Amino acid sequence: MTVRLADIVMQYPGTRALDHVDVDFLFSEVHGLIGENGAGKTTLVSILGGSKQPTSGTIAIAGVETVLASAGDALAKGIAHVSQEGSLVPGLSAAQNVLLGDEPRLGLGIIDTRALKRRAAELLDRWFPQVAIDLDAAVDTLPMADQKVIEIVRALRGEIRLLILDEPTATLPAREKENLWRIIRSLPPRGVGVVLVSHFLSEVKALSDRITVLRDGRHVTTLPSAEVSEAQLVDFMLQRAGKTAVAIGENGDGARAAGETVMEIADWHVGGVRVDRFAIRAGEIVGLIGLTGAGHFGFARSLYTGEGFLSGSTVFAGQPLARPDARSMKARGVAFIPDHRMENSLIGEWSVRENLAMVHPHAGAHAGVLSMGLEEKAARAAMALFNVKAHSPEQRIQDLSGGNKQKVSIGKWLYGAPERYRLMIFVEPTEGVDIGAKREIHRHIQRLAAEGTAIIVASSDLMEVADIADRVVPFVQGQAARALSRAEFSESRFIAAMAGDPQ
Amino acid sequence: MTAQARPLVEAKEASSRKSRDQWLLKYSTLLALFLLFSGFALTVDRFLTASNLLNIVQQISMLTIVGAGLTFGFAAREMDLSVGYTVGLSGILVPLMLISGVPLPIALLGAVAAGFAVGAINSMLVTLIGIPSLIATLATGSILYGINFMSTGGRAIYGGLPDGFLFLGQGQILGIPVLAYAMVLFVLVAWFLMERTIFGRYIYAVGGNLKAAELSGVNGRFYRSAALVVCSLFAAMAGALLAARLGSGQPNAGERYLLDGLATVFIGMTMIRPGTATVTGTFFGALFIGVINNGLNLVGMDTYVQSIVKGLIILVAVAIVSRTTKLKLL
Amino acid sequence: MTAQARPLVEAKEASSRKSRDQWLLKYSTLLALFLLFSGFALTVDRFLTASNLLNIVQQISMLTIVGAGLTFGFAAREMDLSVGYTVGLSGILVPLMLISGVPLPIALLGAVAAGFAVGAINSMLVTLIGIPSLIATLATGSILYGINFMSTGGRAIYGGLPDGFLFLGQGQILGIPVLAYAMVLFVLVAWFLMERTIFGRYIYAVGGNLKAAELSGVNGRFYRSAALVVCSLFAAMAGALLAARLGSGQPNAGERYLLDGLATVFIGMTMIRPGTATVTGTFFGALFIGVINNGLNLVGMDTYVQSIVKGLIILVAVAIVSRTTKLKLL
Amino acid sequence: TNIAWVHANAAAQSEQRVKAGFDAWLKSSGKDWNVSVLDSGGSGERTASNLQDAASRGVDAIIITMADLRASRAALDAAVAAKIPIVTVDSGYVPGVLADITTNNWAMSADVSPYLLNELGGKGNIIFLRMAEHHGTRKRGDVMATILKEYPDIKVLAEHNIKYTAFFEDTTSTMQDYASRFGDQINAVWAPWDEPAQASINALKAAGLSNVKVIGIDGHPSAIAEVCKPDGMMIATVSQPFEKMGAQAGEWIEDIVVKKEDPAKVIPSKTVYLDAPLVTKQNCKDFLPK
Ligand SMILES: Nc1ncnc2c1ncn2[C@@H]1O[C@H](COP(=O)(O)OP(=O)(O)OP(=O)(O)O)[C@@H](O)[C@H]1O
Ligand SMILES: Nc1ncnc2c1ncn2[C@@H]1O[C@H](COP(=O)(O)OP(=O)(O)OP(=O)(O)O)[C@@H](O)[C@H]1O
Ligand SMILES: [Mg+2]
Ligand SMILES: [Mg+2]
Repeated sequence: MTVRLADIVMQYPGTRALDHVDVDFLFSEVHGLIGENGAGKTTLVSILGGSKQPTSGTIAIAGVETVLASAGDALAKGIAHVSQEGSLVPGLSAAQNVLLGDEPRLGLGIIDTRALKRRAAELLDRWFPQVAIDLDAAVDTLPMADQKVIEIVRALRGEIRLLILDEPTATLPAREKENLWRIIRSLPPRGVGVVLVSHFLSEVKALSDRITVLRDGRHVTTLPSAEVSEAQLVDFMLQRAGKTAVAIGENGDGARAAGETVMEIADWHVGGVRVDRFAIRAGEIVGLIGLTGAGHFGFARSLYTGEGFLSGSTVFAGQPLARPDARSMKARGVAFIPDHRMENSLIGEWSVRENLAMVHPHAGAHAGVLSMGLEEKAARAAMALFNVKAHSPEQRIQDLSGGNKQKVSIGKWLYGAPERYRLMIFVEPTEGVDIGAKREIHRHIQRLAAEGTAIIVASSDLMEVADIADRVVPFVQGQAARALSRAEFSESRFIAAMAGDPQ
Repeated sequence: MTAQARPLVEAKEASSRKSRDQWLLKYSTLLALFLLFSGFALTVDRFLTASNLLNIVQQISMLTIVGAGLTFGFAAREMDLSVGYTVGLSGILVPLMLISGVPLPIALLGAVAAGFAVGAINSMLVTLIGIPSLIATLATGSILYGINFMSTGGRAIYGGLPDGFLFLGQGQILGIPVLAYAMVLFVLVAWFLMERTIFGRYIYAVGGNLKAAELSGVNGRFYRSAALVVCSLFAAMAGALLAARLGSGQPNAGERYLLDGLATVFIGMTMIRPGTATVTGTFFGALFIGVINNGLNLVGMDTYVQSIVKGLIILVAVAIVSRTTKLKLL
Repeated sequence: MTAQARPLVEAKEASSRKSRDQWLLKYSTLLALFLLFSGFALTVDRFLTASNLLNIVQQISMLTIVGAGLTFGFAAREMDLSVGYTVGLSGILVPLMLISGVPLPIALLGAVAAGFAVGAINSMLVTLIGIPSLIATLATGSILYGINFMSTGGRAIYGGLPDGFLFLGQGQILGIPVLAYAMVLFVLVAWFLMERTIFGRYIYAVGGNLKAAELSGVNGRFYRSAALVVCSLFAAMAGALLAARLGSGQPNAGERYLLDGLATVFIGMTMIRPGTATVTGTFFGALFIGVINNGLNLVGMDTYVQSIVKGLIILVAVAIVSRTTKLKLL
Repeated sequence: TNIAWVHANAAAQSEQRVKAGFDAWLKSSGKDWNVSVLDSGGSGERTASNLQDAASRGVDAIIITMADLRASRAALDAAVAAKIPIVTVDSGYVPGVLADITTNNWAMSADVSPYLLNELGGKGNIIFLRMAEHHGTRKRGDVMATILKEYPDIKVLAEHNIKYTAFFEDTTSTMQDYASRFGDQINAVWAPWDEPAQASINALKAAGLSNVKVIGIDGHPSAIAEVCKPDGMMIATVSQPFEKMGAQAGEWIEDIVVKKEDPAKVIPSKTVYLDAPLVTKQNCKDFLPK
């Protein structure tokens, strides 16, 4: 059985997101969908999931042409969609979210609260037996990884024949990733096909039976994953767009001489995190890694915002300071690029230009008066620097693809930036970013370090950290463990360190 | 390692402290209400008499019903600015029908129909045409205002109202005002719908995250519409009761119900599940306002000073929750 | 390949059609205003006379100023429900000061100070204590209402107002009402602040995504406060002008400015940048309401029918945008 | 002695004058009664609640001004049941209250309306402002409408129902629009009370129309002053003895509550009409404050 999308066109004002795409998905396979940021992956799966209607083209399930009028309609026809942005109802509990739209009832529309909890627990246990989640907690208070799990369990609760996962692992740490991989593999034998959108090519290659490559809204190829190498996939994604694959990041060990100490902290206690000593020097790239809840993200954030700060001593650029806060740290030359860009960094309704100008608006102003001309020039420069794919600086952020949003989220710190930052803190800098852009971002980070900026990268992508960091600090249950130096870098070493294995 | 143990212990202590704080926070507005009530009971002579307490209940009953309706709107994240005029509409429609000889039950059905019609129009404008509810209901409010005043020539309607109707607004059963029963009935129905049925769950869901609800197969359009219809229906019922209480149809009698109804819901949103509109919260919100009004009246405080004191009491009551929780109202 | 060539041509056509639609959409409310204006001009006798057009301008000037202030609030995603009473406050404060012999410039400074004080209190409640602006300003509104009526004993203040003051509200310079100059001045200042300065950009930023703005080093508390202060300041200035226009201080004269001011901003949010409050949009929103009121008055339409027609016109105008764009108002 | 004073809408100048008359009477007769003021802000429902609360509190007497008491029947009954004497002012007599002290709205309009039409020589164009929401202004308008039928040469250019909540601004704006629309066709303005009359005069003057005859009703001091101005556009008003109403209410409460006299002997009739003379340019000096 298949779902066939034929001759799909999706036209947005100024952008053709899909251009006569033909592809079919089997209910007995994992089907990988890859492509650069903005290639049209999310658009394609949104059409498949019923939440968007194509400008033209047809959809046929098991050979019967059909219309997927809404997400609910698609769901009724056996297609469930776990979207890239995440879609849970805050305020409702995890259990209530799992069974939203399919509550057990006592009759007369009355909800059977007890049965609801029981069924939610059963579902969770059936699909994620290793995961323990407090199903009574308000879902918005759960960690990101748990929220993703809840979303997937929700998608799997009914008579589903095709499950769409749009970058499900972009924000997941290693252990949850593996859990998810196991589930994805187990689905086709149980009669559920999977469409997997991801920028992790190795993941896609390992999991998928067939892989479809999109480029600039066009269908490039669909072929069995056993028949291609990762390198070939990269070629398919980038080729003909005139882009050549960048060589895997060589960060040239020791090429950068680490300078004087930029920030030094001691006896820090923020929220549930304790760090006895941490120091970073100019030109150094320090990676922070850890399992969910280990505190590496919270620690990175607190260095800039002071959020949750309880006690500790801080010396920045030789001067002691009481407690960091965003404004004073920015004034001292610190940049902070947070994770969850739509929540923490961007304004969806604003144009690319306005978002870019948010940190240093003076760069687009003449004697304090904003000039649209100047702003546009500066914005174009920043867009060129990061190769942002948008039809103009005036395109609204919410209409950009995920990866391009991320580029703007980083780019806004470089728009009109000072000579150089003393310290830049990145959290998940390449969340949802395609492989080409990922390398570009890594190159930028390395260039900034080479110019003498101290850089902290907190990431759940271990390969990323291994590629660019000079030193990695693993976090274990709210504590910073012994740092690993480049010589000790290896995935297994990282995983052991994150698990608290003292070596 | 000891270093490992420490944070865990702390976490436990912190969490028991947290949960007490949490509790205080959830109920701080209720606590303020309780203190206020006790204060009046101790210092004001006839405050704590059965007849006065029944007065309070009677005085807040229509407001509570309107507020309960608005709660559905807020839960679905739709605002109905036309409720005041819907109260007015049925408040003149029912007397007009009764005077022209329509039997009471049918006149009350007329109010239901009017409420339903207004709600249906509002929700069509909002969910089919896509006009934001704030604008749509502002406009339908203006239209209803015109209709109310035009159909009465701006005059109040008096006389010729059957006793059965007046009994609804002024009578007592077993020493308790009929209005009190009506209020309890509406509050219970609203509470049950919101907290125990799929209908209510989906109304909260479309308000919490419309896209997520729709992805789960919830018919967003239907539940947003339903919330707006309930708003209007409850307002229409309150209007009929108001006319019975006043023994007359007054075209402008409903106007205060918009701002007061909102205040009720807002105050309610500071308790139970802070940031969320709940029927229980709204009920206590109305009680809060009713107790302030009545208590200050009994003290014999000048109306203008009352208005000032009322504002201050609300601020103090809400401030406690607000110090610690982020309330998002819309 | 021919198959390749076709779509490109199509794409161009589609996109030019789209951009026309886009344009239509952005300006559909303005177009409705234009049609309305032309309709009145063609069919109503004295509509298109200089004196009548100046009347319109004069009638909307206070509303526009209040709306321009509210625009700052909406941009920062803070709602000020107390503006009506702030209009009332300075509308009685200034006459009271003038009557007791205070010179005009100082009395006007008094209005500025009053506006600033109200704004400062509102923003303290909102940004320091954390009370949502909807509740905080509902409560301060109640307090201001009490103050306004208490300080006048509920009476209107008449007589004894200096000519210089009355000139502000009733006089003309070069045949154009002073109020028109005042309105243009306030609108220009507001527009410049919002569209051309970092101050305005940051007010929009804290409204668009407070967390993102604060992580970008923007002082969220300051800009949210500033927006609320501007709301109150503009309302206070409008109140002083209103008193000058009415030649008297009326404690309840400001009340209509809340709902009408909101309507102005809402209508404005359907144009220019749909979904966003802009000063230009608000100005046209006020003009829209002013033209409807004036035109229907000239036609000689009954007040109540006017209210109905007004509601319908607003619905039709807004419906066009709403069919195609998602407007989020708050 | 505890008195509860329930205002229908304390923002009205007339209610303020009644209260002032009462206060003056208290002062001149050296009483130290405790008076608490409850304003209903124009809402019939708040009037009912205020009455209920006053009865709950157990005051010695209640005075109600300018309320529409038919909408407070039940609350009123509660007060009557609690044996609290009630005197109303210009609220329409309802059974249970001792008396309603008032002026005759039909008669006042019957005085001033023909005066205006006759001053026009029975010929000309007028603007007819009405307000149906308040019983007094409604009655005055109804009388005027009836009288107009007898004046075939008077043309009503426009009739407007004033928006109660913002009456001053509403009248100002409306009159501006009429000034544009009719220009110097306007010969007269009939206003249901003095304040809209004043607002009309302001707007007409600003539009350069100074040759319009305007009347109001109530006889507030500023209106009397306007009538007395030699070139004032206001040609007449009716002087309502509001202060006297307040004083009268005080006297009766004194007799019945304090001196415990029999109400039936004290109070002459259920509705007590006080005189309300017509004020014109000829006699206005008599009404100016001395
Ligand atoms: N609502 C919209 N209006 C205009 N353009 C849009 C809209 N939504 C998407 N686009 C454009 O369509 C193109 C495809 O977007 P899509 O989100 O499908 O990309 P993607 O392959 O999922 O990218 P990513 O890997 O970054 O998530 C992009 O150029 C994007 O800017
Ligand atoms: N600023 C802070 N204030 C309070 N608690 C904090 C703070 N930072 C971290 N924590 C605590 O430390 C723990 C780890 O936080 P962190 O944000 O690093 O988790 P995470 O691994 O990023 O999880 P997620 O996947 O949900 O983002 C959390 O349990 C949190 O309670
Ligand atoms: Mg995508
Ligand atoms: Mg995280």
